[in-house]
Formats: sequence, C-alpha cells, structure tokens
Amino acid sequence: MTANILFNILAYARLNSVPVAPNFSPELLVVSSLLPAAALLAALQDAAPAAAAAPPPAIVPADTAWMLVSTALVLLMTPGVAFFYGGLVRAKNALNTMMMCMAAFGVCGIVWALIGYSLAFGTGGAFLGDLQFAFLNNVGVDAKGTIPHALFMAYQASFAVVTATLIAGAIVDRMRFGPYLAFIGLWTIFVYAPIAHWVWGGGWLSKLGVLDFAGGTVVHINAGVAAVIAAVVVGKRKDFGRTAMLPHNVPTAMLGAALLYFGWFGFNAGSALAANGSAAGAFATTMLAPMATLCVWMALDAIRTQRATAVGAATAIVVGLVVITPAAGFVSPKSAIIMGALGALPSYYAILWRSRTRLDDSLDVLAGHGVGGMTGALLTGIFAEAAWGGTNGLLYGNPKQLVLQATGVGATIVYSAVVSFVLLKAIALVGKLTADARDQGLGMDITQHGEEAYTHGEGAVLVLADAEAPAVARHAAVATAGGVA
Amino acid sequence: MTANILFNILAYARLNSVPVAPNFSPELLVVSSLLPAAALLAALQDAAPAAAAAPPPAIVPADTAWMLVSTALVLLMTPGVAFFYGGLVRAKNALNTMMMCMAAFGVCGIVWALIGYSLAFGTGGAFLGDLQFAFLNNVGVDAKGTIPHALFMAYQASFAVVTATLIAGAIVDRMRFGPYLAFIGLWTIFVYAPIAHWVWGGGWLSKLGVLDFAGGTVVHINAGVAAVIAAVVVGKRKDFGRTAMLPHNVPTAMLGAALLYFGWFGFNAGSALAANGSAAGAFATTMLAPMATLCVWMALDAIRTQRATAVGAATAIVVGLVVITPAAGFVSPKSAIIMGALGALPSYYAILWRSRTRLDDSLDVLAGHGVGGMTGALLTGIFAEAAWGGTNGLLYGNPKQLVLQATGVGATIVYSAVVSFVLLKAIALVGKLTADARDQGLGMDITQHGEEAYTHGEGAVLVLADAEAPAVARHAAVATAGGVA
Amino acid sequence: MTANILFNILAYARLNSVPVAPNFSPELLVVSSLLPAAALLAALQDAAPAAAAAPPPAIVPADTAWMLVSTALVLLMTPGVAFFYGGLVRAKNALNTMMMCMAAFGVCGIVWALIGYSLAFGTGGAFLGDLQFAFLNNVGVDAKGTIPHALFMAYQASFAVVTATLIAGAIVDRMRFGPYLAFIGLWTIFVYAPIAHWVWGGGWLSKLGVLDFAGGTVVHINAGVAAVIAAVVVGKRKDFGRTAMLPHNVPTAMLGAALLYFGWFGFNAGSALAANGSAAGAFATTMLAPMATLCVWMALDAIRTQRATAVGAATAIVVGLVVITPAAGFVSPKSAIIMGALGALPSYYAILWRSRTRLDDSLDVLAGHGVGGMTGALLTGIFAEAAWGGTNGLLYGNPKQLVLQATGVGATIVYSAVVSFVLLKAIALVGKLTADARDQGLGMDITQHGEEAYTHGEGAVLVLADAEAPAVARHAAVATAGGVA
Amino acid sequence: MKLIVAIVRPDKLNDVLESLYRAEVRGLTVSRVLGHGGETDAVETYRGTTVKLGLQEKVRLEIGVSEPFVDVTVKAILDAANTGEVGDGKIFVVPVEGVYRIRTREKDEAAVTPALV
Amino acid sequence: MKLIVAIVRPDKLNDVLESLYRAEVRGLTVSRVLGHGGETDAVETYRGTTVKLGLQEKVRLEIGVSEPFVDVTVKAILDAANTGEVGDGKIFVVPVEGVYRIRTREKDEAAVTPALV
Amino acid sequence: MKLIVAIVRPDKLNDVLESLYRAEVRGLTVSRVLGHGGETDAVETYRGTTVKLGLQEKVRLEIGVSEPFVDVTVKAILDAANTGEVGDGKIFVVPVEGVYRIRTREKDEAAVTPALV
Ligand SMILES: Nc1ncnc2c1ncn2[C@@H]1O[C@H](COP(=O)(O)OP(=O)(O)O)[C@@H](O)[C@H]1O
Ligand SMILES: Nc1ncnc2c1ncn2[C@@H]1O[C@H](COP(=O)(O)OP(=O)(O)O)[C@@H](O)[C@H]1O
Ligand SMILES: Nc1ncnc2c1ncn2[C@@H]1O[C@H](COP(=O)(O)OP(=O)(O)O)[C@@H](O)[C@H]1O
Repeated sequence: MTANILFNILAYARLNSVPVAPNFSPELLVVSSLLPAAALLAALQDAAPAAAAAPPPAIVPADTAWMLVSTALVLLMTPGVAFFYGGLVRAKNALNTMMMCMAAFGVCGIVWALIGYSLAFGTGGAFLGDLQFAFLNNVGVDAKGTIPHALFMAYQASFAVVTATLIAGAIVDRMRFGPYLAFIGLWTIFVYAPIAHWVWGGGWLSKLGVLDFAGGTVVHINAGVAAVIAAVVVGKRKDFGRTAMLPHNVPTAMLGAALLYFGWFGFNAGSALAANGSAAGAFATTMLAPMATLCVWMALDAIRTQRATAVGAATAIVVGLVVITPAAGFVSPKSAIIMGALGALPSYYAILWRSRTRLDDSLDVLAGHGVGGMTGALLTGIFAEAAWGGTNGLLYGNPKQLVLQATGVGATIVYSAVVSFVLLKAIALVGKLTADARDQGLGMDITQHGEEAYTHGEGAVLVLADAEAPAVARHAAVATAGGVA
Repeated sequence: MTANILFNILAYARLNSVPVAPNFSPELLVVSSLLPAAALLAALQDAAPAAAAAPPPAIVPADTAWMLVSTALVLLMTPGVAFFYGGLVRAKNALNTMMMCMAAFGVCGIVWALIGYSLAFGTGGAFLGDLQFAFLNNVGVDAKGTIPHALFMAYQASFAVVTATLIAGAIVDRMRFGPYLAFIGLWTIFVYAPIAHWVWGGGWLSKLGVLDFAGGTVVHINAGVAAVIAAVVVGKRKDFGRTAMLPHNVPTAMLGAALLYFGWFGFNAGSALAANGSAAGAFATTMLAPMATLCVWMALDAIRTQRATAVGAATAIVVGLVVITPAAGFVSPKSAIIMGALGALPSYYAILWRSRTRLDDSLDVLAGHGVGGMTGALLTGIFAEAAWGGTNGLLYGNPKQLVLQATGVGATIVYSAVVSFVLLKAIALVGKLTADARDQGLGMDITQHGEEAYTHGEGAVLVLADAEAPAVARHAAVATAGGVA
Repeated sequence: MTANILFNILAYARLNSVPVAPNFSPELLVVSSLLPAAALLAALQDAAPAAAAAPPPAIVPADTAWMLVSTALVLLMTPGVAFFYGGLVRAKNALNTMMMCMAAFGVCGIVWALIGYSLAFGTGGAFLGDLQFAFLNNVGVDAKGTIPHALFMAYQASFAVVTATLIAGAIVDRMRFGPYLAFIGLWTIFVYAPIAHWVWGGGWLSKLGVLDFAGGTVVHINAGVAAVIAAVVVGKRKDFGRTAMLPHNVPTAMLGAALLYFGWFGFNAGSALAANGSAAGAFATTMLAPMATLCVWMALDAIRTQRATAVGAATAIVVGLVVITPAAGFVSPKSAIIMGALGALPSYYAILWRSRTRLDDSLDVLAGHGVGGMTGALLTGIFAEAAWGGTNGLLYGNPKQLVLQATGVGATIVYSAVVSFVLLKAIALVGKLTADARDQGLGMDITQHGEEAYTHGEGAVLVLADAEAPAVARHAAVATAGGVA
Repeated sequence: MKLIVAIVRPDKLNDVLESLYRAEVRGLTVSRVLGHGGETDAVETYRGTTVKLGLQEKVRLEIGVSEPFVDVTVKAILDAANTGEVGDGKIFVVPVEGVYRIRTREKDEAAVTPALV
Repeated sequence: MKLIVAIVRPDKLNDVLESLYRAEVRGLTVSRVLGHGGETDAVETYRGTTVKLGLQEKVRLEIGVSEPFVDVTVKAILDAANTGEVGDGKIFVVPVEGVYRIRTREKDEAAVTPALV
Repeated sequence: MKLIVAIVRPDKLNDVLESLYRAEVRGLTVSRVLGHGGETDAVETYRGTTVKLGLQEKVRLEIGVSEPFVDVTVKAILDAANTGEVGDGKIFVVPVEGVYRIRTREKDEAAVTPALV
C-alpha cells in the first residue's frame, strides 16, 4: 500500500523528470536515472547536500546502455567530419584533409586521456580542474552520476576529439601535417580542457548559470574562433582567390553530413547523461532544428541562384545541428523548429560574405560553427524554458539569461582566440606551419603522406621496400622483376 | 497463482497491442506501463498487482534508451536510400538523386511535425486523426506507452521521411526538383499520414486486425505504388530504352544497402516500442530474412547469367528487409528464413519483367518495395504465430488472417494510387513536372542544382559571387585575379 | 536500509561478472537478474527480495536494449570490412572484394542459423556443441543470461559472419567466387563453430581459464591463420611482385576503418552481454587502445619514410582494435593504452616483412589480424586484472595466465591451419580455386560478377534482356531502339 | 593512310559508333575530353563561390583509316553526330606515314583492314 | 591548317586558357594525361610497398588552327605555360589535311573560324 | 620529327615504359582510352538490363621523336606490347612540323632530346 503511494509520488516526479526537477527529491538520486546534465549539477547548489545525504549514487543500467551508444555515436562524428571536409577539397588534398581528422583520434584522444580529462573534470577551481584523474588514475567503473566513471570519461573524450577536428576545415590544402598535429594536441590541453571545465566541470560559467546543453560554446564557438585564427596565422592557399577550388566529391561530403547528423544524436541527446525525458526532448529538438534549417537554406539558395545546391544542403544540416546544440535539452520541439529556421540566416550570409574577403577559412568553419554556435547560444537565452529543462529565457520573462549567454560567448571567443594564436606562434618557432607553393601545387596527399587518394597505378614502378634513392629504384625494379618485391 | 493468470492475460493483451499503438484503451496503458515489467514478471510474480494499481503510465528508461537508438537508426535510413539510389544512377544525376532523399529531411520532416503527426496519431476517427498534436502542441516528455511522447513523435517522423524518399527511385534523372519537393510534401500529408492512421493510429485496418509490424503496407506497398504512378505521370527518361544507363558507382549503392540493413534494425526491432522479447524476436527475423533472400537471389543470378552480381546482392538485401518488415515481430526466426527465401522470387522476376516493358520505374521501386511489400504482407498472413507475438496465420490454422492481410494490401494500393495520381496532376497544373530533353542530357545535377558530383576544376573560372551574365564572368575573373573573389 | 546494503553487495558482485561467467554461477544470475531492478526500484520498491527469491533467469530490459544495439553494430562491421578491403584493391576488383564480404551475410549467416550456432553453443562436450539448437529449434525469446535467447543467437551470428569475411583479404584479386563461398560456408561450420565452442560455448579452453573477452583467438587469430593458408593454397596473383598494385580508393578504405571502429564497440563492449560496468570498461579500453596504436604507427611511418600515411592510419586503427579485443573487459584503461602502443610494433614490422616475401597475403590479414590477435592474447595474459573483471595476469602476480593464453593461441593456430587447409583442398577437387591469368587481367569484377564498380557507359550497347550471342546483340539493340529493351 | 580525329557530344557517341559500324569501320579509339568552343558556358555555385565552366564534356574519337575509307568515315561521323546546335564538334583529318598492328607486326594497309581471326 | 598539341602543367591550364582567349583562339579540346620526361619521380608508400610514380599529371591541349594563327597560338602557350622548371611540357605542331565543323558541315578554314551564332 | 601514337593494353604499359626506357626514349605522354577493334565484346548485366561493352580499356602513348629515333621507338613498343591475342593495339606514325620545349622555348630537335638539367 505504502509502496503504491510512494510509487505514485516517484512516478509523478519522474514524469516531470526534466534535468532540473529530480534533484529536489533525494530519493530519486538513489533509484532513478534522472541525474541531470553535469552542467546543471553545479548550477543547482541545493543538489550537492541532497546528494551527500543520499547513499552512494548507483549505476543505472538503462542510462549506461544509452551512454554506451551515445559515446559510440559521438566517436562516429570524427570520421563524419573527415568525410564532410574530405569531399569538399580537391582530390589531391583529400587524404591529407581526412587524416587531419582521423589523426585526432590518436593525438587528441591520448592527450585527453593522459591529462585533458583531469584538467577539465577534476574538481580544481573555477578556471581549471586538477590532476586527480591524470593518466586516468581514479577513473574506474564506479558510478559517476548514474553511469560508470570510465564511460563518462570516454564520452567526454569523444567530444574532445571531434572538437579539434573541426578546426582543420580552416587550414586544409596548406598546413603541414606535423605542426598541425602539434597544434591540435596542445589546443586540446590549453584551450578545450579549460573551457570545458568552465561549462561542464563546475567552473565559473556553469556557476554563473550560463546554459550550454551539449557544447555550443565549448565545442562550436571555440573551434570556430580557433579556426579563423589558424586560417590567418597559417595564411592563404597558394592560388586562393585566383583559381576556383571545387569540391572533388560531393557525395562524400554528403556522407559526412549524414554521419554527423546521426552521431549528433549521441552528442545532444547523450548530454542528458541518462535515458530520460531530457534525452528524449533533446533528441526531438536535434532532429527538428536541422530540418528547418535545411528548408530555409534551400529557399535562400533558390532565391539567390534559382537552384538548391547539394553542398548547401549538407552545410545546412550541420549548421542546424550547431545552432540547436546549446539549447537541445532546454527548449520545446516547436522552439527548435524556429531556432533552426532563424539559425540558417547568419551562417548563410556569413558564407557569402567570407567568400568575398581575403580570409581563406577554406571550408567556412567560422560561418558554420563559429557563427552558428553564437546564434545558438544567444537563441538559447531567448527560447529556453524551465518547463523543458532549462532556465527560462527572454521569451519566458528572463532577459537576464540572454546576458549570461552573451557573457559565455564573449569569454569563449576571447580566450580561444588569444590562446590559439599564442600556440600557433609558438609552434611556428619550431617549424614552418605552411607547405611551400610547390608542395601545395603537387598536392598535400603526395607531399605530406606520400600517397594519393585515387590511383590507377599507370606507370607505377615497384621498388624494393627498402630502396632509398629513386635513381636506384628503377633498376631495383628491373632486378626484382623476378617477384621478390 | 492469480498473478500468473493475470500475467498471461496481460501478456496476451500485449501481444495484440504491438504495434497497433498500445495507448488508447486505459487497460492497454496499464499493460504497456507494465511491459518492461512483463519481462520481469517471471522474476517478480508479485509485481503485477503493484503496477496494475499504479494509474499514471511510467516512462521506462530501458525502453527509452532503445527507442532513442532506434529513432537514430531509422533516420540513418534516409541517407541510406540516398546512397543506394545515388550509386545506381549515372554520374551526371548523382547529386540530384541524393538530394531527392536528403531534402525530404527538410520538407517531409517539417510537414510531419506541423501537421502530419497529428493527422496520423491524433485520436480522430477510423480514417484520419485530428489536430490535437498539430504544431506539436501537447507533445511533451510525458509517457506515450513507456517512452516520452516527444520520442515517439520523433520515431514516427523518421518513418515518414524515409517513406517519401523511396518514391524518388522511380523518377530519378528527369523529374524537376521543385515539383518533386511539392509532391513528397503533399504526399506525406494526404497519403502517408492517413494510411499510417489506419494501421498504427487506431484506424480501421488495425481495428480489423490486419497485421503490419513495422510498416509493410504503410511504408513499402504505399511507396511502391506511388512510385509507379509517379513514373507514369512524369514520363520516361529521354533515352530510356535507347541507350544503356549504367550505375555510375556500385560501391556507393553497396554503402546505401549496408546503411539500410543497419538502420532497418531500428525500423523493425524498434517497432516493438520497447526493449523486450518482441524487439529481440523482430531483430532476429530482420537479420535472417535478408540473408536468405541474398542466397536465393545470388543463386537465381548465377543460374541466369552464370554470375552473381553486386547490384543484385544489394537489391536482394533490401528486398529481404522489405519482405520481413510486416512480419518481423510476428513470426519465428525459422519462418523468417523461409519468408526471406520465398520473397526473393516475385521481386527478382518483377525486375526482369519490368526491364522489358515501357515502364520507366528507373530503380525498380515497384519490384523492390511494392512487390516485396505485398509478398511480405501476404506471407505474414501465412506465417504469423501467436506464440511469437502475432495472431495465428494460415499455417497455424487461421486462414482468415490471410484475407485480412489481402484487404490491407488492397486498400493501400487503391488509396495510394488514386491520391498520388491526383496530387501529381494538381502539381502539373502549377508547373512542368519533367525536365526537358536538353536538361536531362546535360544532367540533372548541373541543371537542377548548379553543381557536379565529381569535379576536377579544369578550366573552371572563378566569378565574382554576384556576377550575373557569363559574358561578364570571364572579365570579372580577370579583374579579380587579385584575390578578392 | 537493508535494501541499500543488499544493493551495494550486488552492485559490487556485478562489477566482477565477466561475460564468460554469468551463465555459469547461479549467484551471478541472480545478480544480473536483479541489477536492472535498480532501474525498476522506482516502480517496484519491493522488487529486490522478490527477485532474490526468483530462480528462473529474467530478461533485463536495459541489457536487452544494449545487446540489440551491439548486435546491430557488429553486423555493421561486415560492410566495414567490405569497404576497408574494397578500397585497398584495384578498381577492377573492387566489387569482387566487397562481394566476398557482403555475400558472407548470406552464406555464413544462413549456415550459422541452420547448424553453426548449435554446434558452437549447444551444450555438447568439451570440443563441440550438439544439435539442440539446429535450425534454430529451441531458440525463443526466453532468457539466455539476461537477454532473450533469439537476441543472443543474433549477436553470435554477427560474429560468425564478420570473422569469415576477414579471410577474404588474403585471396582478393584472384580466388574464384563460387569456391570462395563454398569455403567460407564450410569454414564457419568446421573451423569457427568448434573454436567458438571451446572459448564461449563452455568448451575446454574456457574450462581451462583462457581469457578471451571478445574473440581475439576465436575471431582474429583464427581468421588470420586461415587467411595465410588460403593465400598459399590459392596461390599468388598473376602480377604479384612484378607490378605495383595500389589501393584504388583510399577514402573508401578509411570509411571501412571508421565503420569497423564504430562497430567494434558492439563487438567488445557488447561482449559483456549486459549494460554494466564491464561493458563500460570494455568500451573505454576499446576506444583508447587504437588511439595509442595510431600514434605509434604514425611515428613509425614518419621515422621510416618521413611521412605518416593514411592507409597506415586506417590499418593502425584496425590493429589496435584487434589487440585489445581479447583484453577489453579485463584490463584497465591505462593498460589498454600501453597494450595499444605495444601492439603496433609486431604488426607494423610483420607487414614490412611480408611485403618482402613471396607470400601474397594481399591485404595483410596475417599481419593485421593474426599477429595482432596473438599480441593481444598474450598481452592479455600480462595485463589482465581481477579488479577490472579478469583473472590476474603476469603483472599482477599470475604468470600461469600467460601460459594459458599461449595454450589458447597455439591450439587455435594448429586447428585453424589444419582444417582450413583440408577444406580448401577438398573444394579444389570439385572446382578450380583460382581465376586464370586472363580473367585476373580483365579484372574479377567483370569476369566473376559481370559488372564494373565504376562505369561511364561509353559505347555500352543495350541488349535485349535475353539476347544470347553478342553478335545478335547489336542488331537487337538497333531493332529495339523503339524502347522495348 | 589517315588518322581521323573527331570531337563529338558524349550523348551522340553511341549513334556515331553505330553509324561507323554500318560503314564497316571497325577499329577506333575513344577518349573523354573537355572542349571549349562557341558554346555558352555553364555556371555553377559552390557555397559562396560562383564558377563558370569554360569546358564542356566531349568525346574524342581517333580512327586510323586507309585512303579509300577517309570520306566514308568522315561522312558517317558528320551524319551521326550532328544536332545543328552549337557544340557539335569538329573532325580533323591528319596524315599518317606509317601504321603497325602490334599483334601481327603487319604494316600500313594490312594493319588497319579488319583483322581476320 | 594545323593541329597544335600541347602538354602543360595542370596548374597552368587556366593561365593558358586565359592567354589563348586573349589571343582570340576560341576552339580547343583538353584532356588529362600522364607524362614522363626529365622530372624526378615521386615516390609513394602503401604499407610495405614502395612505388615510384614515373608519370606526372599533365594536361593535353589540342587546337586546330588556320595557318595565320599557328605562331600566335604557340606563342600564347609558351608564354602562359612556362615556369622554367623541368616538367613544363611540349608543343607539337601537326599538319592537318582537312577540318570539318560537324554542326554546319563547313570545311577547312570556315570550320575553325569562330562560329557566328 | 615524328609523333608516334600507340594504343596498347593497360597491363602491358609497364613493359612498354620499361622497354622505351631501355631504348633511351625519355619523354612521352600517356592517357587512358577506350578502344574498339576485333575483340569480342564483354557482356555485363545490371538488374534486368544486359549491356554489351563495345569498348575495351586501352592506354594511348604519344611520343614525339626525332627521325633517327622513330624505328627504335616503334620496335621497342612492338616488342613490349605484343601478346599475340586480338586486342594488342596499333601504332601510328604522324609527321610533325614543329616541336617546342615550353621550359626553354627550344625548338625541334633540341626540344625532344633529353633535357640536361
Ligand atoms: N579549333 C578547335 N580545335 C580543337 N577542338 C575544337 C576546336 N573547335 C572546337 N573544338 C571542339 O569542338 C567542340 C564544339 O565546338 P564549338 O565551336 O563549340 O561548336 P561548333 O563546332 O558547333 O561551332 C568544342 O567543345 C571543342 O571540344
Ligand atoms: N618526347 C615527348 N613526347 C611526348 N610528350 C613529351 C615528350 N617529352 C616530354 N613530354 C611531355 O612533357 C612533359 C614535361 O616534359 P619534361 O621533359 O619532363 O620537361 P621539360 O620539357 O621541361 O624538359 C612530360 O611529362 C610529358 O608529358
Ligand atoms: N583503325 C584504328 N584506329 C584507331 N585505333 C584502333 C584502330 N584499330 C584498332 N585500334 C585500337 O587498337 C585496339 C586493338 O585493336 P584490335 O583490332 O582489336 O586488335 P588487333 O590490332 O590485335 O587486331 C582497339 O581496342 C583500338 O583501341
């Protein structure tokens, strides 16, 4: 009997289980999967004692199941970026572009595990975490929220990796591979980790009450700004503005966009860190916003050139996803549609504007992620609803939130720009950042990786695996025509 | 004891409640709220009363987790169709074909959110829903069955989008993009939504007891029929029957088939709307049927041309999936293998037949989805087993079911054909449906989207972003060789 | 209170539940049947005691949800292999290579359902299962562990299929398609099923205590060894060692690697057979190991040729995944990083060595899966930790484990080599294994499948579907210019 | 001995092959090329960038024929490749001093007359 | 009547087209080719295999011109395609005995003078 | 000065390059082409459609040589490209009136003799 009554109360609480609600009811911490997004934990001061009062948080299988999937989905976004970018460059630079993304798995992933995670999610202070989790010490399968800590770490790692890859779009076709790797590695430590701490690690932005559900500021504005800096410091491509540089394989770019859309559900809905109403809401908004952006974008294209382009459509989907990211779990599906539609405009015109400037942000990372991210962050301050898990925004009588959002945006822009600039300059001291004109002409694939994306093998002569000078080569080939190659 | 009896009743009720949305009668609500429990009843004999006494339906995290994933999987099927179709057309039409699919995200997705969902799943009557959910009003994160309503809506949206894209296969290479978008948008409202209501929205077909687990009628027969109508109304391609039109990139088509197979698990197993035995059964049958179809198809190929073709294999996988769709949660794995094997024959010969006719159903949507869907719907009436969640079919002593299935098929064919025809004719009044011979010759990518799928950029001259006449262009380029392009 | 205590005990016990174990010790069954209760405590306060009292294993929705996803993920690995291999061969053999993988869905999938599963997982004896599950009899939706039996079967089927496809890499470009299908079909029955029984079906290796979390021996060593045998028996490619055979489409190979990485999370983390700490740990290690391998591999490349190659990166990711597979749920994330880093060396040098030999293991299956698998199996014996779900390994004071691992490796190598050899010789009696030089020259796509991967259709003449002699053909084409082709 | 080089529209290729076949012209070599002539150029847009494609896809045929076949061949092409719209292409007749059939090492006339196998 | 065949660097193509345009040379046909000359060969590595790519990407232009245009055309190409580094390419001037414009069946001179449409 | 145009089998290209190399012939240009000759056509099937591929893949070499090199070059190709089966290809020797090396603007003989860099 009492059980039933209790059940009803709990069930009722669960129904309103938007991330804010549950923390008011201690019991739920034990039994339910409703632990809110980490970002909100810090914002709700009264949650801490409640949690302290409750027995150790338990791992919830259902939440674990969803987060396992979410993490895998977000990890798929890195190849997604690789194909999206890879299809948009010229064939002679396709592999280099894809490698800039895939290699981030190695460099940023390891850097994150060794130190980044701890700097971002170690308790630490308002601006930076500490080293309690360095080298993944103290990261076990005990519960962090309602999922195993190791899983939480993996989920965050997937974000760190994909964020770094976004920057590549601004310096494709020309940045030397070594310096690039050095840059994204250091960037993950010195730029990404701190900002992640501010927003999700209990840092000052979260304390301030800035809303960023899945990383509009941490991921997109941050990457977008760093991208511009990189484009400027690395410099223009050899023929930029002189010859037309066309996407060599649009279907590949389309594949990238598709994988991004797919993976983004893990990115946004996964940020609820539980399989609950918040995740469901975030999922719906993440699905709807890009749909609206796509409609508006195709309309703008049609108006301007009488034709809706495929590259435009792929771009629109990404922009829509970027815009909804900070708001995903905080706004209603209806608002998501409006946000998606509005979000198309700034990015669309930013792209047109950029192509008239001397700024060689080759694949428009600024317009897509930077501008899109800012639009999203600000619109979040307007459309957020307590009823949907956020703090009320402008439309719901809380203009203050809009100011807070602007603060978050501003802080991110400044920090990211300054530190990214410093890092690039530092690396430039060690080695040249940009490939010389000849290498750019031959193509980055051959000069940076000694490969070509598409080969027919005509006139390719086999060389003994350890032959050194090309001169030797041909004779070696002749000599070994016997088959011992 | 009583618990066991109750369990059986509940279990039985549940069996017939799949997927005919379990949320209309209060009893069913209880059932579905129990459902997760259903699995546990075996372990918790005394759980039933407790839960049965609980009035408000509860969100079940595990079911939510699975449905979040399922929805993402089904959304991945739209790009899947894009690549499957895109690889089968000629290079000059690749982007147009892919865009026909990707653009559905925008048009059909938004149309669905604004009105389609409500027409399909609003209470309404036997033939159409109402407007209670129009503009997503009243669609919150409260429980719909055992998952948040917003998630249920998203899941259904993913179906609406992919269904519309299937039609594209019949009119690729020639239908103008604008009219196409208008068509699929209207089609989603006037054809898809009503039929979805009949089968899943508590409409007359579900009342009748027609079995359609995941959409054999609603999705495949429906799309297949609309496709033929479209092919006929839009007319043949310029060179149809005169020149050979070969797939320009079979690996891309293979990728599409792979993504479809993958996404289809969300489509079929997800239709259980819960992470339970029904989902598991549907998963197994969905995995096995295409395997059997593939074997038979390769055998037929080998017999006819001494060679098993890759395009054939990709087609076989899709056909197998189509055939098992209506039966997924109603038949045993063994029956699934048999259904998959049998299902290969009608579609295989339909394709051979079609290629000898004047009907330019370019990518054989009729043979694949229409015929495949009918085969599946009817075989469901034969192989369905109460033991596996269905109503018994012919083989299990209930010939009546076969008649019911035929009714469902017939009704869908007639309605889909008539309304699709009317819609196309209506659109034709506003604008030409078919691109003229010259545009088809140049390729739909250039003429409809102003892009090419694969470019080398030779002799491409950069033009000021807002230059109008090509005449101006070259000089513009010269003038701007400075870099301000 | 007591509930909490009980809960903590259970939670702890749960952490140590390794995939091999749950089906064997009754207590663990209770545990696993209970743990999900955590999620249901909200709904059923009194569930714990009840469940503790309930002997029959119960289906756990959360575990079911995760395993549904895992199975889908593993099934995606087969196309993953298809693209990975398909991109590495020459264009004229692309389809044949992909078909070798996709066709396994049909042949191996069906063979597995009919007999393989039963031989592997039927009770049987120490060396082979029995026929209790032949034709999927007795495979229902009742609980197997904590998930429906049909789902467990599907999960295992996904392993069987992908394992067989790995072999293809050693005999691409030359093995005739028919004999190939016969081989992988028989191989699944006579090689894969028995070894799977040894390790996962309660056979002697598991009894012995050999650790193989997700299939290092069963899948990778096994396939790697069979691959070499196949390469030797089938023989070298026509121009092997004389002309350079370059990958025709590296981005496609990259896509394959990406899909493999993604699917592998289902492969490894799914092997926990539950959404628990073990799965989370396995997920983290599976994510980290390839990252480390990638770093080391790029470094080795850079040292040797001054350039990090993309094909190398794709290979590195796969190798890292192979290495961690047997250890995934048994080692700490930190150990995973070390294992991944160490694991790069043997495979890297094995590839260099192989390319100097006369062994035409065309895509280095031996180096990648064979050597990588052995490295992983042995390192597991060194790094495994009871604390992370394994038995302690060498580093944790249990050198015996290393010996056990070596036993497992040895047994697999011998059995796989011998039986694979016999099977191939047997098939050779029926029909020629290798395509003759002319067919290899023309390309396997045209000669084995009557298709080309990429066609422009120039000079392609339409022939009446049933026209026989090419002579007739052209006239037929003329005759049918009317459109009845 | 002449080498006839013809540039035609891709979608006319099959007709040309057909017509050459009827004219008993068996041997020929085809390649995909890009051409610029009097055609108005197609304009494409990629994101912010607008480009003018000065080059159109064409197909190039290269046919080695013995004197008596020259006019026949040219006529066959002219008839089949003509649409009357700008962009139909050109035919060039180039003198040849020697022809060899690699298979038989036959020279000149013998080399181009259909192989009797 | 001559057929001018030029092999140039891909990244010089646009300059060449530009310069031909200014020289009033309108009709031409372009194709992507691979060339071998004095260039040092690029070396690539795929897994264990090291290969030397003896062939570099080049672009081939084929331009049919009437006598008075020959030198103009050659000069236009020489000016635009030159970088001074090995690999710039070659120009071949081949005699032509007849030219036809497929669209109009015009012959010789008439066939190559810009079409007045 | 002659321009030697040869059509050979793709899988014979490397042998031909090898043999030309030994014959001291350095400069050449290669392109992928499709050819039709006496070969029997391959038949392919895509779903319901059966097509006959009248064209086979071939490789086209274009080699500008000074008189003394003509026979050497032809012989080198004949030797390396021959398989004896239908489809081996042809060699055409075309007269050339002028050759230019773009890099140096050298003319004729000088232009084709290996560049001394
Ligand atoms: N002088 C030329 N030299 C080489 N190719 C040419 C020449 N003129 C035209 N062509 C080729 O013929 C094609 C059509 O020529 P164009 O002049 O546009 O049409 P038309 O011949 O009908 O006037 C061009 O795309 C080009 O490939
Ligand atoms: N004798 C030749 N015949 C045909 N093409 C040639 C010849 N010599 C050079 N080429 C082409 O010109 C390109 C550059 O020639 P190369 O000799 O390397 O440079 P350069 O002419 O500056 O010495 C080669 O890649 C090849 O395509
Ligand atoms: N008259 C020709 N003009 C141009 N190319 C030709 C001619 N004859 C043959 N070829 C080329 O040579 C290739 C082989 O010629 P074919 O006649 O089939 O073999 P063979 O020369 O051994 O008789 C053809 O595919 C075609 O590319």
